[in-house]
Amino acid sequence: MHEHLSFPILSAIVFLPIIGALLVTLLSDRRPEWVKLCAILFSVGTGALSLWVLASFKSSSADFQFVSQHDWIKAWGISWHLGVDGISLFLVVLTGVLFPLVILGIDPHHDQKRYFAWLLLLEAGVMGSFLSLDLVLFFLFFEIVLVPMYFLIGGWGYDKRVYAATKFFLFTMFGSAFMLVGIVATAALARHDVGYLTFDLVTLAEHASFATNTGRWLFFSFAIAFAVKVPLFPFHTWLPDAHTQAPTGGSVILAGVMLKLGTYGFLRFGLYLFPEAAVWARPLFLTLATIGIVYGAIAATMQTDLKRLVAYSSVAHLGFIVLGIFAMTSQAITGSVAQMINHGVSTGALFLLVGMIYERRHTREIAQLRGIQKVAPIFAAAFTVVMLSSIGVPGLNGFVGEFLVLIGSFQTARWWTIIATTGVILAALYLLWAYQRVFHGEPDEDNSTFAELKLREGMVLMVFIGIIGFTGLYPKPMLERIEPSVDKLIEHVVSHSDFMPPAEIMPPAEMELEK
Amino acid sequence: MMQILAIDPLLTGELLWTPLLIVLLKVVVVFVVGLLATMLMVWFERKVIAGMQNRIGPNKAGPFGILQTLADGIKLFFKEDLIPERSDRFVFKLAPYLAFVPAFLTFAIIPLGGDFRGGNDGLVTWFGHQTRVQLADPPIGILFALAISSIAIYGIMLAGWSSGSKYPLLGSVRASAQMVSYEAALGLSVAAVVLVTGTLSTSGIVARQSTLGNWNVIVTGIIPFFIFMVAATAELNRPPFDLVEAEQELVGGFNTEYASLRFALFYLAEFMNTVTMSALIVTLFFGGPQPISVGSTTIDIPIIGNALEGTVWLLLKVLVFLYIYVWFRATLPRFRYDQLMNLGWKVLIPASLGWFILLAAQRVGQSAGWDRYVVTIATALVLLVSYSLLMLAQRTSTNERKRDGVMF
Amino acid sequence: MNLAVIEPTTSWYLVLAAVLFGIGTVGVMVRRNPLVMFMCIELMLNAVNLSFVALSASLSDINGQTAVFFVLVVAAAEVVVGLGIIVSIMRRRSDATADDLSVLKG
Amino acid sequence: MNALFAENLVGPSISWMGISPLLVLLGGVCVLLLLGSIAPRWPKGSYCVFTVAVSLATAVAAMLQWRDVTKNGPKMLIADAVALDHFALLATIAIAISIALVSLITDDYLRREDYDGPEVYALYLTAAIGGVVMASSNDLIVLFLGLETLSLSLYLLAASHRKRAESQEAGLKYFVLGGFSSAFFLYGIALTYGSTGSTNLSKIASALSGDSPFSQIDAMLLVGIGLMLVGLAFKVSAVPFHVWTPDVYEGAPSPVTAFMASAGKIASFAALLRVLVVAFPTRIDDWRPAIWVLAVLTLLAGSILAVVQTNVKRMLAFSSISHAGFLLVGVEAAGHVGDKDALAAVLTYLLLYAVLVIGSFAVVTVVAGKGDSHTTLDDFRGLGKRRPAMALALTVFLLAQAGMPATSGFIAKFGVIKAAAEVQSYSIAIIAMLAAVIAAFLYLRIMVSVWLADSTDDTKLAIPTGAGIAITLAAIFTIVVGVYPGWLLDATRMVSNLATIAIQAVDPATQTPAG
Amino acid sequence: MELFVFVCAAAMVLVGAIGVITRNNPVHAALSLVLTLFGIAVLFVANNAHFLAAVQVIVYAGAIVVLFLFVIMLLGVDRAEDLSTEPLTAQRPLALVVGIGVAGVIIAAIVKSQDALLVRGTGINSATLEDADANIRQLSRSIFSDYVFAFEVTSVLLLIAVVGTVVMSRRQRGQHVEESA
Repeated sequence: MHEHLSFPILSAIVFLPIIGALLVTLLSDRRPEWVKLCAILFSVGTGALSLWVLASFKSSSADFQFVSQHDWIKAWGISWHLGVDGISLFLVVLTGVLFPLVILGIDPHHDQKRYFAWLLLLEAGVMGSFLSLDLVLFFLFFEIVLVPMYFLIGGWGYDKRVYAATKFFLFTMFGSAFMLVGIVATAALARHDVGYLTFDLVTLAEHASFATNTGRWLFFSFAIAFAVKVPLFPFHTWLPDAHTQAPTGGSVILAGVMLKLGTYGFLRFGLYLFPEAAVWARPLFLTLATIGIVYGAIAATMQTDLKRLVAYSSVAHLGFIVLGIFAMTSQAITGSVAQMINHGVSTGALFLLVGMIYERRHTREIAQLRGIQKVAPIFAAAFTVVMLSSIGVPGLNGFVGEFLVLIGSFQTARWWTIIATTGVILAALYLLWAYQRVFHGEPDEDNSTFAELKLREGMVLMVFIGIIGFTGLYPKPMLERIEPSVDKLIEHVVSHSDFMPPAEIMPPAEMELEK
Repeated sequence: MMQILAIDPLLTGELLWTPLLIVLLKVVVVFVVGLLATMLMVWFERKVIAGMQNRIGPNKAGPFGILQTLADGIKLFFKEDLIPERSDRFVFKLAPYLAFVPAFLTFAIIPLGGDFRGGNDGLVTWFGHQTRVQLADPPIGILFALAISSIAIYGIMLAGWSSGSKYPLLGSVRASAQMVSYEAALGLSVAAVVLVTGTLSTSGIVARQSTLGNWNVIVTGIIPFFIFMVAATAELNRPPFDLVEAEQELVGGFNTEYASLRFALFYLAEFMNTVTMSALIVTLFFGGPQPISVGSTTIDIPIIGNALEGTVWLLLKVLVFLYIYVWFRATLPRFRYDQLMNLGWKVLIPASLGWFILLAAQRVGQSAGWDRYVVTIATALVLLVSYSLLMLAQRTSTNERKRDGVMF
Repeated sequence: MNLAVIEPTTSWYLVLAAVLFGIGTVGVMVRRNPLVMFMCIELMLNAVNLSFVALSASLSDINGQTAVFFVLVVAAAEVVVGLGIIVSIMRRRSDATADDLSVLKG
Repeated sequence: MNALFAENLVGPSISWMGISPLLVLLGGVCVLLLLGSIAPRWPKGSYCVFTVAVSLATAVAAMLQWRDVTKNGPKMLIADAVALDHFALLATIAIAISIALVSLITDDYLRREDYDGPEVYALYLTAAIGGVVMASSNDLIVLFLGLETLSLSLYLLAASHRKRAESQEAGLKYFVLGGFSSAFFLYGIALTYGSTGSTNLSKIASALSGDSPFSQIDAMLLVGIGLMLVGLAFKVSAVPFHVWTPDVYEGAPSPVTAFMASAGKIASFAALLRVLVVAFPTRIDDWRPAIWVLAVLTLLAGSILAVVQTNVKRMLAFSSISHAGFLLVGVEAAGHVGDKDALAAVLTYLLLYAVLVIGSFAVVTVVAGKGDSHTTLDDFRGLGKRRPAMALALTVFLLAQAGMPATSGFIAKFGVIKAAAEVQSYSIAIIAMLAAVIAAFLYLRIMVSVWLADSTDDTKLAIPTGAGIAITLAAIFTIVVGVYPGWLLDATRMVSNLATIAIQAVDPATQTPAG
Repeated sequence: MELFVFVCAAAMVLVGAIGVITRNNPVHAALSLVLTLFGIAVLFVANNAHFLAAVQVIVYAGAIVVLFLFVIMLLGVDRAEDLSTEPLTAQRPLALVVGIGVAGVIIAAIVKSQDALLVRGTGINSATLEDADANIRQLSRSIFSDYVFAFEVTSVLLLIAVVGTVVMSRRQRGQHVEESA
């Protein structure tokens, strides 16, 4: 039915960056401009492809589109199965947009060639993870992103980079250890129901049914991996380190898309494959999410390092997303998906800005920064917009997701939601306070030479701010593409478990009134 | 345990007194014969060498000096027993026995007589009991001999080591290296005999050499006999292979530090071994107690009964070899050590192995019905190629050594 | 007179072999001289040989004896190789024991 | 004419084609030694070329047999002493590949260490003979002889660097402990023989199956199995029988270490599987727990001890212990009704690991320099700058050993985990994956040294041709199999259920009636 | 009679074995080993394995232990090993525990299954008056039929031994034997 089927656009999205990475590696070190050009071309190309997907996406359909399915490892029932639906669509687009921006906006200080190669490889991995509809394929990409990220942090990060990179790598690997066993066990157990060994997500989800206990164990094996990746509360300790030590580009990508691998995984695999177990585990995850929100917010308040602050804010924001996911109402999950995108954009932009501050001042200590607003007003303005988006001020994109999550969750997870709401307030507190300390006041000697936003930086930021503004003001196109898939997912959950969604789903407008 | 004894027809039935006495008698006889033979051998050797060197030799004690050995023995017996201070006392005392005992043990499996004529298997009837004129006839007789000869090394080795002195040590190391080296060739030539006779039992081997044409020396094509002879000489540390005792280099060899009775034991063992080895050669290659017979005619010694006649034949044959050994000693110059080793490793072992393969090929060809000449020629070709390869490799390594300027 | 009636059964031999094996095991662990350790391994192999022969007799099956034959060959080859290594080590240092082999710790 | 030949001995028919790989190897040894002694000065590198040719010929012979077996089914040769089946042939091919690669490294190594002569290559080939015999034996005595053939060669190889005290001591240590373990193994054979009346694996199996009266002497049999396990556990260096591994791996010449870790492991594991799966399928409940415990100990101890090492060779030694643990997981799974997938998985793992470890040690060999002395972590510092391509290859090997997807290591681990999951040994699968995470830290440490630390020595390392070829081939193989493993898996899937074949192969006529 | 033989041989075996592990001097240990080997050979004979008994003596006593002695003498390592000081304090008790444990487990298993040892197989022909070589013939048949492959493999084993000695003892070109303390 898709005329695009003739062109495997999703495969192209995955392979293009890989080819780019190889090409970059092969290019000579002596011509850095060629290297950069190549990297830009390939990332922009990938971005363009993702936008093309966005453009030709059938918004009313809840099914997977642009599906590309081939046998890969036939002996084990593993296939090259890519597809995109409302849940993954915007993540793919986000990835496609973010990478060229990072490549354009931030220059590495050394070893440009390797930096770009890793970055492109990372893009391929992230894209692959979002697109995979085969468990093993997903695992493959999910794991493979570690390597470029490890080298990015370890090679181009700050002073404690090796420690941070190693911690990041091991934590994530620890999670995926369980997931791999879970994946294999799922397929092995489902073999009976399906009739043959397959790792195909859709087949498994539709045909397999697990005994209650088995399903719960399996769910947990997946959940650990995703919880580490998100990161949920007790597994979050790698995140501040990784963020702080990562180079700016790495942080942007890490916050922008990589953390979403966890939340996306919960939706795509946790809920879809093991609805019963997911429903059963709701209280736990809601609690963890809430703890994450509050804890992240409080921890952020106490940070003295600007980047660490933003990192902790990520913990809090992702708590919202998880909250939404496990609330399991249409709005909440839609909100979560939207929030994934919004968080990616706004936090990405925040890290970009913090990176710029570091570039100029070679410090991220809040205490050492002061009065930048005076010296660099445009910069401060940009920072304000992004920050407000991150806080979730209505009219900006952050609001849409967070609000939907809260509304949706309130119906099924009332008390958690109430506690979580304090996180919103705290977010305002720590961000505004930080803003005040950094940008207000009289610049001292060091800060008085703070350079204003450069043109190239401005252009990059413009894209972010554009998205922030557009989504904040006009979220409908986004939501209407997300919603069908989410509804279908919830339907699936409901039909496979004893979970009852709130009887009547009220349109957002009415709910607003109620509030 | 029972089975091995049951081979001896004496012990097949219930255990009675008569057979037991017969066995005891045999033990005593073998021991005495052994000792006696040794004493005579010592005298014999001295006498013969003296004759060859135009001397008179021992002539004081007894008629023709025949009691000279006894006199020497008594003298040694009464000498002071010395134990060097730096020696390992226990081993020092043990070593002579380790040398002496094996020399006697081999005698146990040599058929000393018996009636092998006309297809008889050597059984004789004593006191109403069938038995062999042989102390024991285990089914693995010849292996027993090999085993004992391999053990004989210990005495020499430990004697040299335990003396706590350099020269004996060097002597004993030389001796044992020599014995180990030549044992391979010895074993391979025995294997040739076993191949053609198809049994390991010594009486069986003797029984299959009924006529002169059937003597293993001929059946195996003489080469194994020569190899055995040479290897046995080396094994005995007798001239021209008596490097152990090379006086010029090693004072007196492994037994330098020994005196009195202990020395006598070594001395005794050495001559005992010569006698045993000769008897073994006779058993393996020359029909043992079988009389000489060509076709259907047998040289019969009149008067003596058939059973005893075997013993006489054996003694006569052994005497021939004893004489040969003495002859060697009187005429051949001593080898150099590297010549000795070269001879052992590069000539005797390849030759005996090649000959063994040739015999085996013949054997297989015979049972498979192949043309005998073709088999021979083909095997010979293979052996030739192998040998030339060996030579080539040797030449190469010699060149290499020369170039590198090292000895090995 | 009574003693003459007692016939050692297979398990006697097997137990003897087990004890011998145990002694060998202790020896390998206790002794420090590689040569002696090596002798202890020979003890262990002999215990195995004894077991094989006894079992062969009790099963009335010749293959056990054949196995011993192969063990003997292996033992011989092992000794050659082992002594080769020991000799080439001790040529450097004449009084090495297992403890002196400490270039590699652990 | 006389008694010995009166009754003609009718020997078993010998299928020369069936053992053609062995014959090729044996012929290779003979020719090598012969020509080596006749013409001692061969042109540079020709020993190596010859050995590679022999090993490739072996592989080809094995492949021809493979085709034959595929067509005509597996069979037992030479009085049921040798099994000709896919299992044996696959192991043969893997061993042949190992020798070929190792020979490539050895060439330059020997020249660097001023050592010439064909002995080392001859020992490789004899070791290979031992390995092939082990993998294809269907008789405990044959297996033992194969084991000794392999071990003796390895002792000598380990001690072959005569100017290096470590090498000689490694040889001695290996020898003493190896002899010790052989004695255990042999005693196990003796007791097994005593309780089943045969040393033939198939006959043991049939003696133990069904209504045989041998169940009464279970105690002896169990001790026999236990002792054999101890012996084999030494050989595969399973904890707590691993004590020799680090020292020997460190002390032995690097190419030899590669050989031990590849061909040695292949053979030992093949033998372990043969013994357990063919001979004792009826005693699974007895030996599976033992393997389980061994596997867990090996995994954990191997990984944890590896972390504290500072010498790369030692690290790789411990990592090989940890890999042995993984393989034991597969063995444990294979215990379950002789699962043929598990057998295939273990063999595949062995093959892939062999290539990986040879690649790694090839790099180590090059880095170690003359005297084989520069093998500490510090010596690897800055390798990424000095030799980026080789460093990249090393990274690929290390990542693959860590089980990173898109490398062969992932395929290997996945297969084993899948096998474990299919027989529901989840706990051990999870432990294995966690051990892999711990071990990953080790690989990361090496990678940190290679890429992220500054070099102390900026001289360009020379990469010799042979090692270069070996590293390149291994790296390509690692990636290709990681990305496109289908062909390999299809091939290995033909490895059939050993136990059933073995029992079928026993001619009922030759079976002595039980009791 | 058999009992007598067994007891004597067992005593030889055990005394020898204990000698091996307790005698300080390697030469004495080797001699103790010889004692054990002879004991084993006697027990072989008691179990109808004459051929093996002979081979045992030839190979073990005649070759292996002689080689040991050779090495000991050639290298001059006959210095008595001081067993009174133990570098690793725990090692000796540990070794004892392990050794006794191993032996104990095996003995327990043997005792437990001693009554069940079954007669199986073709029987062992023992030497008789008519056919003294029965045992040997049977053995050879076993080697050259059932175990012919194993027999062939031993050739490789011996080849390795030869190559091994060459590798270990050949002087390398330009090698200077380092003198070390």
